Formats: sequence, structure tokens, C-alpha cells
Amino acid sequence: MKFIVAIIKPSKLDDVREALTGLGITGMTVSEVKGFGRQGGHTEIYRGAEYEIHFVPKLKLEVAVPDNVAEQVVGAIRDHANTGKIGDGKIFVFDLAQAIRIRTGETDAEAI
Amino acid sequence: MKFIVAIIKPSKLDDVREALTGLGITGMTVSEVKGFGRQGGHTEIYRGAEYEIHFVPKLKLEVAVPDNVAEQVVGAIRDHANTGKIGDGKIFVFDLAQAIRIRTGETDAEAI
Amino acid sequence: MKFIVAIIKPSKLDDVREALTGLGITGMTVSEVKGFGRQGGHTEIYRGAEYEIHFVPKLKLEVAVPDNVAEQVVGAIRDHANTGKIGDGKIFVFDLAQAIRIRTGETDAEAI
Amino acid sequence: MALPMLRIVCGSALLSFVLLFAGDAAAQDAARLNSGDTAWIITATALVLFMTLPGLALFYAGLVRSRNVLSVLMHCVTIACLSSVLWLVFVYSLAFGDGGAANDWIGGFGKAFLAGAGTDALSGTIPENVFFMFQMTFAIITPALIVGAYPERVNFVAVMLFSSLWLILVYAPVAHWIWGGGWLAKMGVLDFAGGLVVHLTAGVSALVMVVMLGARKGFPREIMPPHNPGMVVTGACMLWVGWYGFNGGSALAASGAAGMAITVTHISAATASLTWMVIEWAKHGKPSLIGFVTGTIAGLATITPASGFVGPVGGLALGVAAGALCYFCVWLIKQRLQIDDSLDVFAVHGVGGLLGTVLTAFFASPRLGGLGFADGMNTMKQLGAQLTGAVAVAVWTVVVCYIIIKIVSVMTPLRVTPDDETEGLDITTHGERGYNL
Amino acid sequence: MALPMLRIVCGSALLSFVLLFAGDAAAQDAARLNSGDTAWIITATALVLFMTLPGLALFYAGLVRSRNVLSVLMHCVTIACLSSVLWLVFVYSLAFGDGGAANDWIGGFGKAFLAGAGTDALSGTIPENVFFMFQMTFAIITPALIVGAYPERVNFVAVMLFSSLWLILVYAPVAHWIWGGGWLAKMGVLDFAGGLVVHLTAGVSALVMVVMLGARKGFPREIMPPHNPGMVVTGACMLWVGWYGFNGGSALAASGAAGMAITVTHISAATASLTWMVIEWAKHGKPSLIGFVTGTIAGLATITPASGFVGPVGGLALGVAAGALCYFCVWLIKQRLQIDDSLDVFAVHGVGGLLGTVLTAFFASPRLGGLGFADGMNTMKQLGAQLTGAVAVAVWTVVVCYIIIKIVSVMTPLRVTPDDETEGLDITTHGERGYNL
Amino acid sequence: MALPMLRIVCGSALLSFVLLFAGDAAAQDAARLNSGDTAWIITATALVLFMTLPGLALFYAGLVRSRNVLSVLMHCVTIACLSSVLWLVFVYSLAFGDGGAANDWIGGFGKAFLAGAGTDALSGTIPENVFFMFQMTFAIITPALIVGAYPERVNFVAVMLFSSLWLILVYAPVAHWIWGGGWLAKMGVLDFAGGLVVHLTAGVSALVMVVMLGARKGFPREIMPPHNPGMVVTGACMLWVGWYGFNGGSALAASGAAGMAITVTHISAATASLTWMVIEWAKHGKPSLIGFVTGTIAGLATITPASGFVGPVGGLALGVAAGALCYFCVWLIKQRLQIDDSLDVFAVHGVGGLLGTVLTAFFASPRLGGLGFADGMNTMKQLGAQLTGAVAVAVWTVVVCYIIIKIVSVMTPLRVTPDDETEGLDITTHGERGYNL
Ligand SMILES: Nc1ncnc2c1ncn2[C@@H]1O[C@H](COP(=O)(O)OP(=O)(O)O)[C@@H](O)[C@H]1O
Ligand SMILES: Nc1ncnc2c1ncn2[C@@H]1O[C@H](COP(=O)(O)OP(=O)(O)O)[C@@H](O)[C@H]1O
Ligand SMILES: Nc1ncnc2c1ncn2[C@@H]1O[C@H](COP(=O)(O)OP(=O)(O)O)[C@@H](O)[C@H]1O
Repeated sequence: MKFIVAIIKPSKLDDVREALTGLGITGMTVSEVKGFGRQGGHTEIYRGAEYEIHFVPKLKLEVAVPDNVAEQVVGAIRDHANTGKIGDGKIFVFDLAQAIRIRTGETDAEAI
Repeated sequence: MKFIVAIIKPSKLDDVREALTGLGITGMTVSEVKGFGRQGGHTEIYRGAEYEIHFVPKLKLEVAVPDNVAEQVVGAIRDHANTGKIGDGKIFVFDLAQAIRIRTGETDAEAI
Repeated sequence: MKFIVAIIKPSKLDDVREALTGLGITGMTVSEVKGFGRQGGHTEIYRGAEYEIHFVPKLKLEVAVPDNVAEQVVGAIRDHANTGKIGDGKIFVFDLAQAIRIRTGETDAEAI
Repeated sequence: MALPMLRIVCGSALLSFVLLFAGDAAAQDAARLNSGDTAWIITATALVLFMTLPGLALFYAGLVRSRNVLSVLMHCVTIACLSSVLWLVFVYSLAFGDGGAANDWIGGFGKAFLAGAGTDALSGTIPENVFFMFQMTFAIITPALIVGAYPERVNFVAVMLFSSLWLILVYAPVAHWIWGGGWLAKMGVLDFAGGLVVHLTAGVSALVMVVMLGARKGFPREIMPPHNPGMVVTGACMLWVGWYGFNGGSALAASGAAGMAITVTHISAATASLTWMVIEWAKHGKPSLIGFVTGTIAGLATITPASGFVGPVGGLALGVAAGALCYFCVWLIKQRLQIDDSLDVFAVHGVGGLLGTVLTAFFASPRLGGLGFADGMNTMKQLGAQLTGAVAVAVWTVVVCYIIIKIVSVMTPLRVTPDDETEGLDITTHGERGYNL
Repeated sequence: MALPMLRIVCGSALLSFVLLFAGDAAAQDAARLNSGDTAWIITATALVLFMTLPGLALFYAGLVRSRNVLSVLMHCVTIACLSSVLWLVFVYSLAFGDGGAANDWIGGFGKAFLAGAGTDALSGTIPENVFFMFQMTFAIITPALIVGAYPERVNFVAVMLFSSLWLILVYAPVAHWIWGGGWLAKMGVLDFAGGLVVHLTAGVSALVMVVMLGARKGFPREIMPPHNPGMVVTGACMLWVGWYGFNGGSALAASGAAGMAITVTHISAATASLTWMVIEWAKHGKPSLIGFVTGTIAGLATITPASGFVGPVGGLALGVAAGALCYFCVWLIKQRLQIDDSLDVFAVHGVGGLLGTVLTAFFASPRLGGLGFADGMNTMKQLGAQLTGAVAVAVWTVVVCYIIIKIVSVMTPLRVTPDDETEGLDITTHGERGYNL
Repeated sequence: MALPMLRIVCGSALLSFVLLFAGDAAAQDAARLNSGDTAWIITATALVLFMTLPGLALFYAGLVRSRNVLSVLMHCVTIACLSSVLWLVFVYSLAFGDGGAANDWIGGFGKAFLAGAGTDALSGTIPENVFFMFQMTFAIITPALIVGAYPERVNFVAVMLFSSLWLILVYAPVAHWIWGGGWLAKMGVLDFAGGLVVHLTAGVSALVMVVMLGARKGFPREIMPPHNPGMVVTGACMLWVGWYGFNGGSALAASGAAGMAITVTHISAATASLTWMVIEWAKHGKPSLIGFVTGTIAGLATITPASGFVGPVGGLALGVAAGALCYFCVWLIKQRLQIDDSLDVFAVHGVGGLLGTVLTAFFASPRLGGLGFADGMNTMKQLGAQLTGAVAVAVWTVVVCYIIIKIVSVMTPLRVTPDDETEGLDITTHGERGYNL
């Protein structure tokens, strides 16, 4: 199994989620993160001073998948999270040693 | 070493934490995430319209453990995060290449 | 490639980020987490009662790096996140199977 | 019955003015400062300012997504300041000054910069500067109400231009027609505290604005629940409390007329809230807080024109009607017609103001517990006047609004870019973020 | 001394009523509208409404967990609306109307729907509709105070049924006994602005409710610190400011009596806050903000019955006593007896109201800087009256509350399901979430 | 012109006092309670209390980082309570009591505990206890303004000691000099509602405090944008509304003078806000909300001393001057001189108060639309008086502040430890966290 972590733009979540659902992926986990990268941040103003804010709000998507669909999933994320602009994010793929569904105790492919 | 990631229901954190403490686990890290899965979300109402909210608030528990207790820890999480209802969550187990305690520089088994 | 996860004190983020930038690391991802560990939490007061709060606010830093700089990065984090006090946090190192830059589709070393 | 009637009707800004210049005995008697009346109207002025700052600002800001919360607050405070300055410079004069030959249509410039109104000048039993300030708070909140139509996508410069022109070209004339002794006042239109002048003008303008501006990106598919309902309720409560000044202050005296105005205002707010809750509960299985307080505002807007003329039973009835009709209109506009009047300005304020204006003709009747009509009027005649007023105000507002927005759109884009819209106006327009928790 | 005394005592709602119908010279003199008094009481009405909406609502909502914030706000606004409608329909009449032969116990239905109270009807020197509205705001806040007893687990339908029946069966009679010319009024019980009528009834009812409803899941083991202390303080400050209207308005005139009422009210709030802070600091090593403002509310509740009768020194003393005793009672009820009166309604309002009622007998004495007793009274006699009043009100409240809750529990469950409780009432009952930041 | 002039000047607290004891006909006439004036001043008292609680508290609390939000709120409420008690005990007496031979410099103890001020005692046309309360709210907000200088690092015990001593040693004498019939009052210094007494003292004290306390850790390198701009705006709006009571109430009557005071106050707030916005927009490319409302406060502080003396045009002009000068001074102090007056108390209040005091000499002139000078004064003479007053107040404040802080620093550390500063004062000093969402 693979565990795929994608850092994406918040506005792209809905597109990506729909694409993954289309591939038969039924579960995923999302969290809010702050990204530092080439994109740079933005400037905030406070009473006559400008502050450089380095971080950019991003979403982290985590999804565990069987080996055979991993490539497809990576491809789908790449295609649907893409805007062509700096800051689109990254996809990281890990080997997943084991997966368990808490409710049933099922493991691995059946668990995800 | 193993790195165990568990997605659980927020209300189960205290139980799980106590169970792990019982196994001699002294450290863990928790974050708030949103889960998409079989459980489905809920409906919110806003001025006469209903909105389907897809995500469900979950907690992500991360704990690094020596290989020999990994199975026990997985078992404890499975038992104590279980309510028998859809949405109880998943446990993912990774191989951990290295661990370092920042304060002392200790590594691996001594670090966790 | 390695994927380095560090749990650090929030006040140390700026130091660490600067140190990593010094090593030529151009990207990283940060999220807010709650840590349980030796450090213990703190006491909150509410109308004549004291509550033990177990968790401590921490930041989780995630950075993917080529194998050859991994050690340097770990060292830099260890040095710059260190205050010598309990609760300084941990560094976890994972093997990263694959990395993709969403914008360009570049992979692995070029992606990070 | 004539005398008490007169005293009640005096409550409306319009007639107290008419009386003031009529030179008859009653007016002469009135031409002494009454410190109690003055105390109440200064207080009412503070209450109505409080309705906008921060009441309405919070009410609206809580309803948008968190990335636009500051922009909505900014719209409200900016409009408040622009309107205040314009009001002093010449808009008060246009609305309440003497227009000479054109007085049926518009006031003159004689009172620009509050000229001639020293601290001793009176308006009825209160200092003219207090009357000026009280009316200014109405001129602040009315364009601010329209903010609810265009948040999350509008260009800030366009907001400023539109609101300023709107105050001059829509608000000033309509206020003059009805409260400044203009043609609708002479026709006997009853609008105690602004069903037409405030709520109908704002509601209709919202609709025109939205049609010309377009919907928010993703409307109606994307989920946009209010980011902070607690903020919405806080604002709604402040609006409710402030409305005592709005309607009660429109009596321009600390009197039983003011007392009755706040009574019916309060009762209408209560029944409209409960009505909305019951409908929503029946339809969706859950009574929501946002729905509840939307009902509150609907009830308050609806009673506004009627609040000096109806009795407690009228308050009850108008509240129920407001809750039901405004609920339906929110659904009609947003769900059915898919017009993105984002915070439902037309469905709540426009419809409420119109409803109250029409129902005044019925519930002012003593038979329905009302305080009675002016001499020579009855329900049918009054209804004619009310409808004439409503149509005239609506038509004027649509036409002038359209022209204003066309002019503004030549000077500056009406909308921000799609990218800025996605990122949110707080950062892109104002360089700030709403929450750094 | 008799005359000034009389004027002061007139301040209390009760006696001004008695005088009004007594037909003596003073009353006749009073039977003219005073615009200054009217201005102040309309303002006070707005201030007291502001105490509930949004003051109390925010105060309570900030104290619960974030998953229940909206439900608490909803309780407050719903109770406000229900109480307002009931007040108009017949509860005002029960409380302040003439009960004929039964007048010692309850008023009649003669003033239902504010019958006979046109805009000219007076109550003392103010329009009766203003008196009606002022008193209505008390009838709004009193059942809303009880909300603090049952949040995070109560069934919303039960809240509505309970609160409505409570207003009719507990509030109306007790208000009549003490302020409406009933038997406790005749006995000379002093309760200027509602130590018994408002705070004791609410506090005792909270206790009865909690005992019958049960504690929150996980109480007291699980951690439940307030989710938003800033919201709590905002609400507390609004309560403080609004209390000027509550106690100062109870003088029913813009006078030195009103001025003294706000003076002692303010001082008591200040000393109670500081007292609470000092105790907490000594016991826990840290002065908390939530503790501080809890002391504020304790000081305000405690001075309420006394505020028309004591002087500044009384204000100081009552504040200190309030801070200390209420602190102890919070600990006693929550920690020691483990009764989950979740937001400490009994320990703060019940105990405060009782304490102030008792201490009035002492600090009304001119020797302790007070404004003196009615003719024929002294500290001991007054103490007897005060205790009789307190016991009667407490017993009535316990018995009737018990019956009401039994009835309600037959009609609908008192609590939500454990699952809904875990998930939070905001989503499960109202379909909304408190924060979408 | 003498008579109307006199009436206007009466508005200032000072002269009404002088008149009161002068025993002339006008004073005798004034020596009857006016219920309308009383209604307004009680209301104004509530409004000014509302400025601090929760207005200023929220304004300041939103500007700091989220880990210190509660500590700022705590500072404000604690200072409010301490000041209230001290005011009653003897500070009111020092400020407004008769100082006998020393009366040029300080009042006496004759009015300690409000001695001799029964409910019948009058101050002008209002009860003395109402005057006492109105002035108390000024004594609450003034030390609370200084809170903005030292947040995020100050030791809470030091705040309490400093603020208490400050009220006694800085506020009381300065208030006496200018409003209590002291030497500056005799010299004819015009300070309607506290440009010197309130804003200059607070601003100068802030500067002294910061210089002695030191900057926040990381200043100015580390990013410290306000954690909750919505909270800041809410507070600013409450300050704005409350300022009607502050300036309008300082007329001590419900009159055209009060009406003019709120008129110019409002206009100045509006133009200062817009001015700040325009400057910021030009310089940084974006108009920020925090900047906008900072302009609002600058405009309000600046008009304060002038608000009883200038006309609408003065209001416009002072607002523009306030927006521009205070903007520049924020930059000067924070960016250029790198003095960590964290929330810009000196640049906004100190500079604003001074600016308004100076400009009063010009804009009080009828030629600039003002209400005129006292007999025998003209612009130049008045300017001399104003500058003398400003210098005297500033020097006294600097010297006494320095001594107070030295004394306090002997008794307790001024700052928390660096670790506590990093972790935030909410947890380390008060044992609470601002947000548990
Ligand atoms: N080496 C890295 N390790 C972890 N996260 C990274 C790394 N580099 C970039 N990121 C994440 O990816 C996001 C996008 O990266 P950025 O360099 O801004 O744009 P792009 O991926 O288009 O070149 C960053 O905001 C950060 O969250
Ligand atoms: N393939 C997956 N990858 C990552 N997280 C997942 C995956 N499937 C489910 N999850 C997480 O587990 C949670 C529970 O899954 P769900 O399908 O709702 O219930 P259950 O595990 O009981 O079948 C989800 O909310 C999501 O956070
Ligand atoms: N076994 C573990 N797995 C995951 N995270 C851990 C583990 N042990 C500690 N942590 C994280 O590291 C943080 C610091 O650990 P702690 O034991 O408090 O101090 P130290 O690392 O200095 O001994 C914790 O707050 C927690 O977030």
C-alpha cells in the first residue's frame, strides 16, 4: 500500500476530492497547514508598517491506497490541483506498512 | 521503530491516551483534521437552504514506538477508539528510519 | 529522499526556518499540533476549580529533502530548536518513495 | 379625537416640521426646548448610530466567509463616514431644507454645513442640531444596509462611489418627498421611521446592484454558511436594541407616542422571530439561530413605517406577516430565482419595508387597535397613498440606481478579479486577515 | 424626615403604584407626564433589553464549550421573544393589573393586550406603555438567567415550554406580590429592582432544574473550561452597563434617587469583582478574568434589591460580601456538592439576590449610610419582612418549578440523547456550527 | 453676545461649578433639578462606562497577539474597579471638592465617600451623585487608556499599583486644575471634555511608562499583527458611540450645546478616519481597517477638548488634522524612534489631545464657525492659555509618572520573565487561554 500526502491550494480541494471519488477512493483526511516555498507570502499592513507574512495557507490531503491505484491517484491529484501558478504544491508518496480499520479490525487493502 | 498514525473520533482521545499511557507510552502528538469517508457529513441550514457538509471533525494521533510494542499500541488504539459505529477511523503504520530527541540529541529508541 | 518531521516549540519556528533556508532548503510545511509528553501541560483556573490541561501547543514541521542533505537538515533543526528544556520536541525521519511538484509534474529531487 | 390624533401624528418627522412653520398656537407652544425630549433624541441618535456601528457591521460580517469579514466591516465604517460628511456638507439640506419652488421634489442648499443652525435653533422641541444628528444616523444606516447585496466580490472603490452618489441622488430626494415636506408628504403617505425612505430604497437598490454586479463565484453550488453565527447574533441584538432609538426616536419626543412605538417595534421583532423559527423548523426539521435572527430583522424592518400608527395588536400581526413573507422571499430570490443578493437585503428589508407600509393602512385603523388616521383619511384612501408612495419610491430607486451603477462602472471595475475573489477581499483589498488566533 | 423619605421610597416600583392610586395630593401632582423621567425610563428599557440581548447571551455563550455556543444564544433569544409575547398577552396584567379580591395574590386580566393603555395613559410621571416596556425587559431577563443551569444537554423544546410556564406561574405571581401591590408589598418587603423577584426566583429555579435534569455527561471529571473568555467579558461588561438601567430605571424617574441607585450599583460591582479576584489569587495563585467578572455579576445581583435604599458605604459593603459569599457558594455547589448548575446561576444570582435582600435591612439604616426605612420600620422589623419575603418566594418557586418540570417532562424529554450531547447541540439541535474560521 | 456665550461655556464642567457657587441669579435659577438634563447625564454616564467596558477593552485586546488577549481585558476591568473605589473614597473629593487655601492646586477631602451628597444635593441642574458618576467614568477610562502602552509584557501587580497611584497623583490634581476650579481654570484654559485632563495625561504617561519598561521581546523585528481586527473594530465603534456621552455629556445638559458637541465629535471622527485611510492607501497601496479605526479614535481624541467650543467646520478641520498628524506620529514613534508604545497611546491620544487643545484657540473663533470665546479672550490670548495648560500638564505628568514608576519598580518587577512573555500573559499570569474553539 501507499500513503499519499499532497499539499494543495485550499481552493482546489473540491476538485481533487471529486476526482478521487471518481477513482473509487472513498476516504481521505484533510488538514490545514501553512506552506513556506517559492510562492512567497503576502504583505500585511498595520498602522503604517508593512509586515511580510511568509506562510501561505495550504491544505494537506492524506490518502492511503492499494499499490495498484497509487499512480492513478497521484496523477489525478496532479491534474486537478494544478493551476499552473507557483504554489500549486507537492505530492509525497510513502510506503505504508499496515492499515487497520478501527471499527472492524479489518486490515490493509480491506481497511482503506 | 514504527510510526503509528491513527485517525479517531475526537471524543475518544481521552480513552486512547489513557490506554497508551498504560502501555508505558509517554509521548504522542495530536492534531485536528477533517475526515471524508463512509460516515458522510451532516446537513447545515442557512436561511431556508440546506448544505451538505462533507467533512467530519476527527483527531489525528501520531506516536513513534519501538518495533516490539507496535502491535500492542495498535491493538490498544483499536480497542479504545472503537465505538462500533461508522467513522471510527483508521490506523496507519509506517517504518520510521530515525528518531531524535531535540533536547538531548538522543536517537531512536532512547528518543521516543 | 528523506521526509523529515519535526515537532518543535512554536517560538522556535523562525530560528529553524532561517537555519534551513541557510542550507538551501526552499520549501517546508508547518502545522499546529498538540503535544503530550514529559513536559506536562499547565493548570487552568475556572471559577474556583483547577483543571490540568495535558496538551502543549507545538508546531509540526515537514520537509522533504534529498538523501545527501538529510543529516545536515536534522542537525540544523536539532541545533536551532534546542532550548535545553523539557519539551523541545522530536525529529522523525522517513524514507520518501516519491515526490512530485504539482505545477510542473517534476519528480523527486527536482520536485523538492 | 382630532387633538390626540394630531399629537400622535406629530411624532412623524414630517408633520412636526409642517407644524413648526405653520405658525399656529400649537407650534408656538412647541417652540421651546424640552430637555426631556432632547435627552431622549440625543440618546436615540446614539442608539441608531450603534445600529450601524457596530450592529449592522457585525450582523453582516458574521454572515460572510472568514476571508471577507474585514472587508464587510470596512464597507460599513467607510459608508458611515462618507455619509456623515456628505450629510453635513449638503445632503441634510437637500432632504430637510426648504426647496423653494422645487420643494415638492427636493430641498435647497440653505442648510448646507448646518448654516444658520446655532446651538439655539430649534426643530420642534429639540435643538435643530439634535434633529440633524438624529436624521444623520438614518442617512448612515440606509446605504450601509445595501452592503449586504454585494459582499465577497465587490471592488471597494466602487462601494465608495456608489454609496456617495446613492445618498445624494436616491436618499436625499426620497427623504424629502416623505419627511421633508415633499409631494408624498402632502399626499399623506405615512412612513413613521422609514419603511419607504430606508428599507424599500435599500432593498430595491440591493436588487439592482446584484443584477448588474453578478453573483459570487460558485453561487449557488458552493457551500457558504456564515463563518461566525455568534457575531451575527451579536449584531442582530444590537440592531434590535438600537431600533428603539430608530422607531421610538422618530416620535421626536419622550412621550407616550415614543413608548407605543417601542412597544409595537419590540412585539413585531418577537413575533417575526418566532414565526421564522416555526416555519424553518417545520420545513427543515431544525430551528436555526441565523434563521431566528433573520426573522428578528424582518420584523423590525416591517414595523418601521407603521410604528407610530399601530397598536400592540398591529405589532403582533405585522411580526407574523413579516416572518412568513420574508422567509418566503428569501427562498424565492436566492433559491428559486438564483439571484445572489448575498445577505438577503431585498427579501428582508425591501419586502419588509413594503409590507409594513401597506399594512399601515389597515392597522392604523382604530378598529384593529391602531391610533387612527389623519383627518379625512380612511383605510382605503390611506392604502392608495401608501401604494403610490411605494411605487414612486421603487421606480425612482431602480432608475437612479441603474444610472449610478453605470456611471460607477465607467470609472472603476465593479468587481475584483476572480483570483482576488478566491483569495478573499481581506488580504487582497485591505492587506489584513480576519483571525490570527 | 418623613417627606424626603417618602420621595426616596417612591423610587421603588411598588410604592409609586400605591401612591398613584391613593389619590392624595402628591399623586395628583405626579399625574402629569414628565418628559425627563420618560426619556430616562425609555433609555433604561433599552439598557435592560441590552442586558439580555446580547449581554447575558454572550456572557453565558462564552462559558460553554464551542460546540454548544449557538444553542445557548438561541435559548436566550427565544426566551426573550416568548416572554415578550406572553407579557403583552396577559402576564403584565397578572403582575401589575388589579386582581380585585385576589389582589393580594395575583393581578387580573384587565390589562391583557395592554387594554385601556392608550398613548395618553400614565403610570406615575411616565406613560404606562413605557412602564409596561420597562417591566417587560425584566420579564425577559429573569427566565433567561435560568439558561445558565441547563446548557449543553437540555432539549430545546423543554426550554421553551419550561420558560413560558415559568413566566406565568412563578414570575407573574411573585412580581405581583412584591411590585404589584400584593401581600409582600403590603408587608413592607423592600426589593428595589429584583433581588427576590428576579435573582432569587431564577437562582432557586436553576437549582430545581439541575436536580431534575441531571449533570452534563462527564461532569465533574472532564475538563470544561469556557471556550471564549473574551465573549464572557464582553457580555459581563454589557450586563454592567445595562444594570444602570435595571437599578437606576427602577427609580422610575430621572432623579437623585436614580443617581444614587447607579452609584451604589457601580460600587458594589467594583468591590465584588476585586474581592473575588483577591480570594482566587490567594487560593490558586492566579487572578483569573472569568473569576473577576463572575464577581462583577455577583456584586450586581446582590446590590439589586438594595439599590434604592442604601448609600455608597452600603454599596462597598454589599460588594465585598457578595464577592466572598458567592465565591464560596460556587465552590460549595459545584465542587463540594457536585451539583452541575453549569454556569452557577444559584451560587451567583440566587445567593446574591438573597444576600442583598437581607443586607438591605441593615444598610438601609441611616446609621450605615442608608436612605432610611419607611415610617414605622426599623432594622429588625425590616429584617423580618425581608426574610418572610425570601422564604415565601423560595418556597413558591421550588414547588411550582417542580410541578412545571414534571409537566414538561411528560410532554417532551428534558435532555437530548447522549450522542447528541457529545456531538454538541449546535449541530444536532440547530443544524449550525459556531465557528467556521 | 455675552449671554448666549455664557450659556455655552456653562457646558464645561468647570464653569457650571463656578457658577454654582457664585450665588448669582443664573446659578439660583440653575439650582433646580431638571429631569431632562438628569436623564441625559445618567445616559451619558452609561455611555462613557460603555466606552471602557467593553469598548476600549475590546479595542485594545484585539490589537495584541492571541496569547495576551485576556490579560489586556483584565487590565481594563481591574483598572475600572480600582478607579471606581478610589474615586468614591477620596479622589472625587480631591478633584472636585473644595481645597480651601490650596484650591488652586488640589481639592480637599470634604467630599470623601460622597459625604454630604444625599439624593437631594444638586450640581447645577442635575443631582450631585449623577455628576459624581459621570466624572467617575472619566476617571475609569483615563488610566485604562494607558494600558495600550505596556501590554504583552507588563507585570499585573505593577499595573494595579501604577494605575492607582496615577489616579491619585496625576489625574486628581490635573482634573482639579482644569475642571475643579484650579489655577488653569482661572487662567481660562478651555478643555471641554478632556483633551488635557484625559488624553494628554494618558498619552504622556504611556510614553514615560514605555521608556522605563522597555519594548516587547522581538520588537520591532518580529511580526505582531493584531490577532482579531473584528474585535478592534467592535471596540472602536463602541468608543465612537460612547463618545457621544463623553463629549455630549460634558455639556451637563440636554441642550443645543450637547447637540453641537455630538455633531462636531461625530464629524471629526468621520473625517479623521477618511484622512487616515487616504494616507495609508497612498503610501501602502491598501486601505486597512485597523488604520481606518485608528483614525477614528484619533479624530475623537482630538475633538474632545474642542467639542463645546467649535462648530461643524471646526469638526471637519480638526478631523483632517487629527488623521494626518496622528498617522505621522505613529510612524515617528514606532518606526522611526522605535519606541514600543505598543498600541500607540501617545501618538493617538497624547498627540490628538494636544492638537485639539491648541486648535481650540483657533476654531472657537466665530470667524471659523466656532461658538466664540469667553469675555475678554481672543485667539491669541486663548492660545497662550491653552499652551500654558498643555505644558503644565505634560510636565507634571512626566515628573509624577517617573516617580510613581520608580516607586512601583521597587515594590514589584515591572515586567514578567522572558519565558512568561513568550508563553503569553493569559496562561502565565491569569491561568486561562483566550480561545478554546
Ligand atoms: N521540501 C518541501 N517539503 C515539504 N513541503 C514543501 C517542500 N517544498 C514545498 N513544500 C510545500 O509546497 C508548497 C508549494 O511550494 P512552492 O515552492 O510555493 O510552489 P511550487 O510547488 O509551485 O514550486 C509550499 O507552500 C509548502 O507547503
Ligand atoms: N483511504 C484513506 N486514507 C486516509 N484517511 C482515510 C481513508 N479512509 C478513511 N480515512 C479517514 O478515516 C475516517 C473514518 O473513515 P470512514 O470511512 O468514515 O469510517 P470507517 O473507518 O468506520 O469505515 C475518515 O473520516 C477519514 O478521516
Ligand atoms: N513517541 C512520540 N511520538 C510522537 N510524538 C512524540 C513522542 N514523544 C514526544 N512526542 C512529541 O514531542 C513533544 C516533546 O516531548 P516531551 O517528552 O515533552 O519533551 P522532550 O522531547 O524534551 O523529552 C511532545 O509534546 C510531543 O508532541
